[in-house]
Amino acid sequence: MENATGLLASYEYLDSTVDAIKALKKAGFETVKAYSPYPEHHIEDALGYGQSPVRVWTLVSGLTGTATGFALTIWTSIDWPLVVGGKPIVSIPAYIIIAFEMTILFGALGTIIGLFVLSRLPSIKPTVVYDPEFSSGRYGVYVEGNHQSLEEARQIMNEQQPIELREGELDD
Amino acid sequence: MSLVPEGRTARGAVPHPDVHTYDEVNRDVLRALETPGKAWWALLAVAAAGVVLFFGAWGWQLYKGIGVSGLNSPVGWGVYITTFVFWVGIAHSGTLISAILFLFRAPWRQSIYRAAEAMTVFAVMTAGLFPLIHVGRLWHAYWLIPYPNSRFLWPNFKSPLVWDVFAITTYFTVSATFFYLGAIPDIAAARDRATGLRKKFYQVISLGWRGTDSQWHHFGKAYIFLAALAAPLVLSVHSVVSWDFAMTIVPGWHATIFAPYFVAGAIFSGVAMVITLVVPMRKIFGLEAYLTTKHFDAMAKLCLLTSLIVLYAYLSEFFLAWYSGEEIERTAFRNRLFGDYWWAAWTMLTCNGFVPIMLWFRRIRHSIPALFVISIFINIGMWFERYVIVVTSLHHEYEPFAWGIYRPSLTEMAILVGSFCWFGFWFLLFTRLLPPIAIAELKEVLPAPIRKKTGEAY
Amino acid sequence: MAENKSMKDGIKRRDFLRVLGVSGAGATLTGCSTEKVERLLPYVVAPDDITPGVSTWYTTVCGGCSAQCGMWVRTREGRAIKVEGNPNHPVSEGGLCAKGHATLQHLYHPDRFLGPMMRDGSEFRQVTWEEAESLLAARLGSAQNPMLISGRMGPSLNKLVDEFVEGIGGVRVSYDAISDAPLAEAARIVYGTAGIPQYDLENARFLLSFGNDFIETGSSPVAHNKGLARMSSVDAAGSKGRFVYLGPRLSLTGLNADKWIPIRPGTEAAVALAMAAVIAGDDPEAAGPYSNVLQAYNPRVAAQVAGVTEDAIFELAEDFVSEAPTLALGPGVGAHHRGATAANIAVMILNHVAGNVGRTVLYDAPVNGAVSAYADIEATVSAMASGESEVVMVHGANPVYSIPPQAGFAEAFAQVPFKVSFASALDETSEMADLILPDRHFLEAWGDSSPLAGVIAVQQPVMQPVPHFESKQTGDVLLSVANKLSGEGDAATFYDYLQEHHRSAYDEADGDFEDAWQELLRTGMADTRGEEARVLELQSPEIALSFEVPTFDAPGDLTLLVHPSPRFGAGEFSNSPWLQELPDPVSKIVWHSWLEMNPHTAELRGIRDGDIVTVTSPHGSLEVPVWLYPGIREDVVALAMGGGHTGMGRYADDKGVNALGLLPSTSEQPSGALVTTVTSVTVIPTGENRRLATVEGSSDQHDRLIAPAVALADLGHAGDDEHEEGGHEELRELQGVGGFIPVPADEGAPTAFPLEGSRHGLYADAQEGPRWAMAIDLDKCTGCSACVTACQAENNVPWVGEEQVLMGRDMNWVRIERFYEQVDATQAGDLDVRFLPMICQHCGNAPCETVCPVFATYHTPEGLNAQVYNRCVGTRYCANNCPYKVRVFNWYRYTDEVPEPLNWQWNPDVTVRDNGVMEKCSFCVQRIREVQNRAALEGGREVRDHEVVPACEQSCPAEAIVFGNIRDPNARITQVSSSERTYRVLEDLNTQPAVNYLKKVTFHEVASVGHEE
Amino acid sequence: MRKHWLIGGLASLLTLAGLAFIQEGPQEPPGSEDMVEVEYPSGQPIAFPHDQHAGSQPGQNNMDCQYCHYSAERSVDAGIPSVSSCWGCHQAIPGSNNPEEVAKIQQHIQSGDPIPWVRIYKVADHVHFPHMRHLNAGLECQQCHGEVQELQVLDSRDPAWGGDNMGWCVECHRQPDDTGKAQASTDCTVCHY
Repeated sequence: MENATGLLASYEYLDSTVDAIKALKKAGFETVKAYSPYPEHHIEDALGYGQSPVRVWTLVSGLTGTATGFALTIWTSIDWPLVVGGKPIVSIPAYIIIAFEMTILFGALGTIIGLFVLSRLPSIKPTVVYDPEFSSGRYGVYVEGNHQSLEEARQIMNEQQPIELREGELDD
Repeated sequence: MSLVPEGRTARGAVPHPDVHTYDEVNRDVLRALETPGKAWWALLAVAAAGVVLFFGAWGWQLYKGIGVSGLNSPVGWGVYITTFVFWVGIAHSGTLISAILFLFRAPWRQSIYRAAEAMTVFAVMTAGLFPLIHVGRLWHAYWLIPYPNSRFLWPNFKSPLVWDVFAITTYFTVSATFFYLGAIPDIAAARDRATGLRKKFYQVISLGWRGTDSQWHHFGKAYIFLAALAAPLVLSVHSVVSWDFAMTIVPGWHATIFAPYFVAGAIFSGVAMVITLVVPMRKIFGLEAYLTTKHFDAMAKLCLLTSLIVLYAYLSEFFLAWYSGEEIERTAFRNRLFGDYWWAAWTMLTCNGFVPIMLWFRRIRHSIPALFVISIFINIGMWFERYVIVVTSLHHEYEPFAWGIYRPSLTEMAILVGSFCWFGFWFLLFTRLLPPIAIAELKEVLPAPIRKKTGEAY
Repeated sequence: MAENKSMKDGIKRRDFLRVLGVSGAGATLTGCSTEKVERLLPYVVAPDDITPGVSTWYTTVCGGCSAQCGMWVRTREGRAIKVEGNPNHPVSEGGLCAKGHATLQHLYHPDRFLGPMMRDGSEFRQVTWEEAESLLAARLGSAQNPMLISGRMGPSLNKLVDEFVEGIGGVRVSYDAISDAPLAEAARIVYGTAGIPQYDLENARFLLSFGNDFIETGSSPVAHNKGLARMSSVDAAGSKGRFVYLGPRLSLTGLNADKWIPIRPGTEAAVALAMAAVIAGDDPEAAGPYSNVLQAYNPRVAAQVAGVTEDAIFELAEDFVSEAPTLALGPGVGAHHRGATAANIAVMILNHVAGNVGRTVLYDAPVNGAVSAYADIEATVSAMASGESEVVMVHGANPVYSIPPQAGFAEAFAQVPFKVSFASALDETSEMADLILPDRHFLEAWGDSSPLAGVIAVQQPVMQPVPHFESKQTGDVLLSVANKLSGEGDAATFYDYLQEHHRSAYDEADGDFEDAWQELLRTGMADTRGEEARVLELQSPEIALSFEVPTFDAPGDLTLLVHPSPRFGAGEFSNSPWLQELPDPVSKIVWHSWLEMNPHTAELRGIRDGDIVTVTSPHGSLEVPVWLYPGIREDVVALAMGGGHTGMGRYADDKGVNALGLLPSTSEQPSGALVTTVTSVTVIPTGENRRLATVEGSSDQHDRLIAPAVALADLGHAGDDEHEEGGHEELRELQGVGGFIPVPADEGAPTAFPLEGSRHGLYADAQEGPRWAMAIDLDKCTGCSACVTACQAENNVPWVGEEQVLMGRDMNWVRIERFYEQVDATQAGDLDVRFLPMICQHCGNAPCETVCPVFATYHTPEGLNAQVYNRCVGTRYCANNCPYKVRVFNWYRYTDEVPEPLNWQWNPDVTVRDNGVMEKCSFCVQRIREVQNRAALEGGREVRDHEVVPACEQSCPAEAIVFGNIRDPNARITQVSSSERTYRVLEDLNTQPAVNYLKKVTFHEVASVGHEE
Repeated sequence: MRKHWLIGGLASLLTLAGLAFIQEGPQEPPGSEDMVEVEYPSGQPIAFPHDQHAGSQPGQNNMDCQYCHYSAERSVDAGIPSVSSCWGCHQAIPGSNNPEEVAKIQQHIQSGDPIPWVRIYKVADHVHFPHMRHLNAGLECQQCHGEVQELQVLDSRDPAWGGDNMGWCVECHRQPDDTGKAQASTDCTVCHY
């Protein structure tokens, strides 16, 4: 346990968790990680998150879809022009529907890809710095630092009376 | 700064007052995934048998030819297309509840939407089979998909059927993704409780979700964007399906009202189907605390609203047929009410227009057995609505000398029944493998555990 | 058309391709051949008049019925695949009826005998021709008074048979199931001439039919159909011949009348004589020796007898003089009652006093129709029963089926020790035979015909005998048997005999016989009729005549009409699936029999459509479903012949009932014809009901612009539409797309919306190409349905059977719609029934095209609405969106049901459709391509007008259909389409069809189609 | 850091879009079941050397294709020579290389049975291919059938032959003529009816 670089505390209460995070941040800890059973924006605030870049993915892929939709319909119509029902070879109104569906499809897939890329999913391999209770009722706070700074962190965390406090190392 | 987050409702408004702590949510919901009861196995057996019947009948049709159906000229579309539209309709409420209600922050959504989304996905899986079942040459059906080929041939993007292909595939992809994404944190929860093989399984499909701040952060955003994409998609898909009819010149099909009319009908039937499914689920897995009369009341109101819209659509169709003065149109709608298929039309009107009127009464909205029965009526009514639209419009068209009669064959009936089993089969598997209620989202609306009794109020 | 081949000793040179790999004949959509390797079998010795893949045409004579129309036969690689009317033939002038087309199926019929058969106990054993002939010779050598019962045959064979029968010292009985004997007898009595008079319908302005169904049965249906159409269509001067039908039931012929006088059965004589009396007035000599007869008749009496008003008869009589030239036809084969001859005489007197003889009734070239007397058969029955005739040979007749069972023919025939049949296919008579010597089908055999005195046509084999069947031409059989009997050397072939027969009749002064013979074979006929029209004198009858209303066998409150079927004749055509599935022109029912009953009568008895009733006459009883028909008197019911076969083959047996079972075996006096309108019946519901296998949805137009009409009085008053249905603006081609739109009468007309499509894609290149279009004149169309079968033969359209039709899955590309506008069986009055041949309209704005997801149907630059079978996925969306409902779907792989060798008839130029694809009228695109290919080879010349002729137009006896390139201002189609009567079905839908219909013209005012109330 | 992910993601999206345009290989037409699948030359009843007859090498006879395939110029079918036309020459010519094969012709002439040649070139049954139009347009037989005159044994797998692939026909029909329009119609009903 000499060269441990991480501390993981699990709390029962939301406010304890939030306070612990704030304190750690104030103490100047760079990498503070929080676990929660549901999206808790107090914690996000405490960690100071900005806008998520997922939105860019959605936008760009959506527009790609629109373009693809129109390109596909218009080009194929011209490639072998056949007249049906006396309608124009290129009937934009009909093609709008295709373009719309393509927009949604590409947009959705882009968003998912974006999400996976950004939040490092999937990462199946298990890690010690996790507590099954996090998915049930408890909150977790993980902090990294060198030997003596961790002592400081240990104090700060203990102030909020964690249910459990253990050392560990995040593998990624 | 105020620490009372938006989206966090005051205790009173929470639709499930008897649920208190996060742990009990996990306990209660995940209990459903443990050893199944006899009821579940019995249902699964029935469903499995039905699936066999389904593919048996389809195989028979492939072997003999589409002629084993009762279809003919002039009625080229019958039970198959009717059932297709029916299932597409069912598919709608799921994404509606999860996406649109999510965007509107409806409080009663959390406990239902997982089941509703599952229903959506499986309903689309069912619906998607019917266009394949009804084509004359299944082995060439892939020609509807645009792919570069040695013949230099492409599909006709002016044909509503091709729009359908795009709409349905998009809808399936998006709603399936949406469904799975929302389930990931809960799968993780299941993983953390499960043991042995099940643990392995959940480990894989939870993609190693840990509920870290960054994961929740991106997850939240992605979820909102997906919802924002899914919402218009829901509305578009059934509009496209309705255009299969509205874009033709068939009297009784060619109507501008069709898109909104179909969408409303879809939500109507979808919500009814949710009720039909959730009532027994609630019983079997003892989720009474999570699915309370408040939820059913809300769904009942949604039914009532949509039923009124649908009824309005019916009436305006008849009115416009009369008001247009177009004799052919009039004949078509007169024939609808009093022609050979009068019984179908009146079943439709009774089940979709008149029965739901009972939902005006709070007592009925709060009686779960009553709702269950009504929801079944609505399902029947909505199937007949599509039957009326498809068959009655076709059998008396422009050319009187070519008028004809259509009688569904046994094969068609087998496939219709089988489709319900096919759907049920998947739904039953779902209730056993995935948390049937959204654990994480439920926790969002529960009060967070607070230590300090003084200081800032949470 | 490809060149007409002629041949000397044709048979050797008509070798054919054993296997059709080369032409890919019977090509199937997804060539599902079981063998891995496909073989190509070339000729051993190539015939120099056959090019693989190129049609060869031969002239011959239709052996279908006594009309003996001229035929052109199209052969490919030595197989006959299509028969068409010979335009040069004086009888048919290019037309052909549905029965004529169906003769092809008898050629390839799987129920033909595989070879000579000998009875072996209850079974038949196939023997060699040598054995069979020796056996026959042996039996004839020893037999006491042998007998030969024969149907109609050509002059040469007729002569040979006479010589043969004489040679063996036997008797010959000729028998026609349907015979014009009363007419012939009447002609003999009144004018002393032999044969049936020729009618010039075309030039009559007022036509009267006393229950004569001349366009469906009788001496020459095709010719009469053509005559009627020409007579009743509006001419340049805007006048139109009028047609009044007197009879208890509206046959197909009746449905084409302008007025119906529903007289009681058997009262034709009274009415005709009363009219004659009115016309003759007080001129005592007007009716010569028959004047005294006229004294006894006046409209009042006649009106009472016939059950019509006196005025109706007066009016008729006056019109019959004022609207000269006129023509009246006596009761035909469908209305033979006990006074048939007298009735025909009465009508002849009527024609005579009206001065029609020599104008519209011609005796110069009498028709050699079927005139045998049923009485003769009655005699033979006793002869056979008594066992005095030891050998009976039957040729070209099926008496066991087509004689009322009452006659006991079958029983008597069974008594005969040795029964010989020359039938080429199984039937009820050959079933009983001891020896079967299968004759050839007329398309495989030599023969000749003389439809009219002075007209000779040669029937030449158009192909080698179908190899499945070891058939031998009866002429050759008789010659070689005769030879065996006389023990002389080799027998001559019948071909030599035939040629000799004509050589002897030929006058060498007209040039070399060989050349004449070649010419005869090439053109198909030689016409040596004189020009002068003789006016004959009435002769006083040598026998006492009674013009009283004939008696009907009682009891029974409904008179039964048994009439030949327009599809099956007397049943000789029943084994053809084409005809079985051809909707009856009147009832639109297929495959089974029905009893026609007036709706009022039915209502009184609580009978509904499809109720199965027991029909009982004093002579028999049978069960049959009822079809309610407003076109029949309330005191009459009708049954068609041709149903209820028991031994004719797979497509005929157990289909419907044999109406003859209700008839007595009675012959009319003095002609000796079989009487068919002779008994009353009781009709009792069995309580059961069945769905009728009909293709009719509704016979009411529901005020839609489908088959409108215009009153003659309103013609030429373009502009004022008050008495007229729909508008009739001048036609203008819809730019580019092949549709046709009226020049706008007001704003918002289709021209206000030019089609985008016309400026795009292939159209851009094809603006100068042809635009195929069709015009159908509903004023000419008689609903005879010949086009339906012609189309089926040309386009490999399968038949589906009764079960499928009941499910609404009939496949015919042409649907002859029949709408009742005005049909009143209770009193004389205007009759208005509309026939409309509905085919793919090849719309410029085709609703079907847009919805097809894979471009399987689209619009070609030539204006066709194409259906690409191999691209079709089978969503049936197009059919749903077709307002004309002309698209039919292959619900099963129907063509798998077609047995060998019936599939030899398949047209190699048309793809055979697979299970699960849509199909429809293609405007015979294969014929368009054939002509275009030929034009390209001939130096890339233009395709000429009338060079492309679709099967329906070619076949139409009424000349109602015109096809061509509407781009060509001089084309017939352009001329016809510019008529003021032109309209497009349901044109309000702006589908802009390429098929233009010309409104029917009526004499009475017609209500206009109300689209708004 | 994030940018890097972003770029990666976009790349993957584009590949997704690109996927739709991967060329699909020529695929079997309907009816290809009855394409010949026999090893050569034993597949043919008579080992007929096309090169010997039509080849222009010394010792070969340089015959015109249409001497035997006689109807190609006036019919949709090219025509298969009748046994008698083979015999016409081979009565006199015993065949230097393998007379036993030539002798078979005589047997067929005597027995009167046609020679059951194995079909090599076949278009699907729902395609109407008029030989005369193509010859008339100045095409050489070789353009579709390959250098038959150089082959002893014909094989439908010959690279020149693509009759089982609609694209092969269309490619040629689509070629612009001197006016810039397609040199032959690409209207479906030109071949399919």
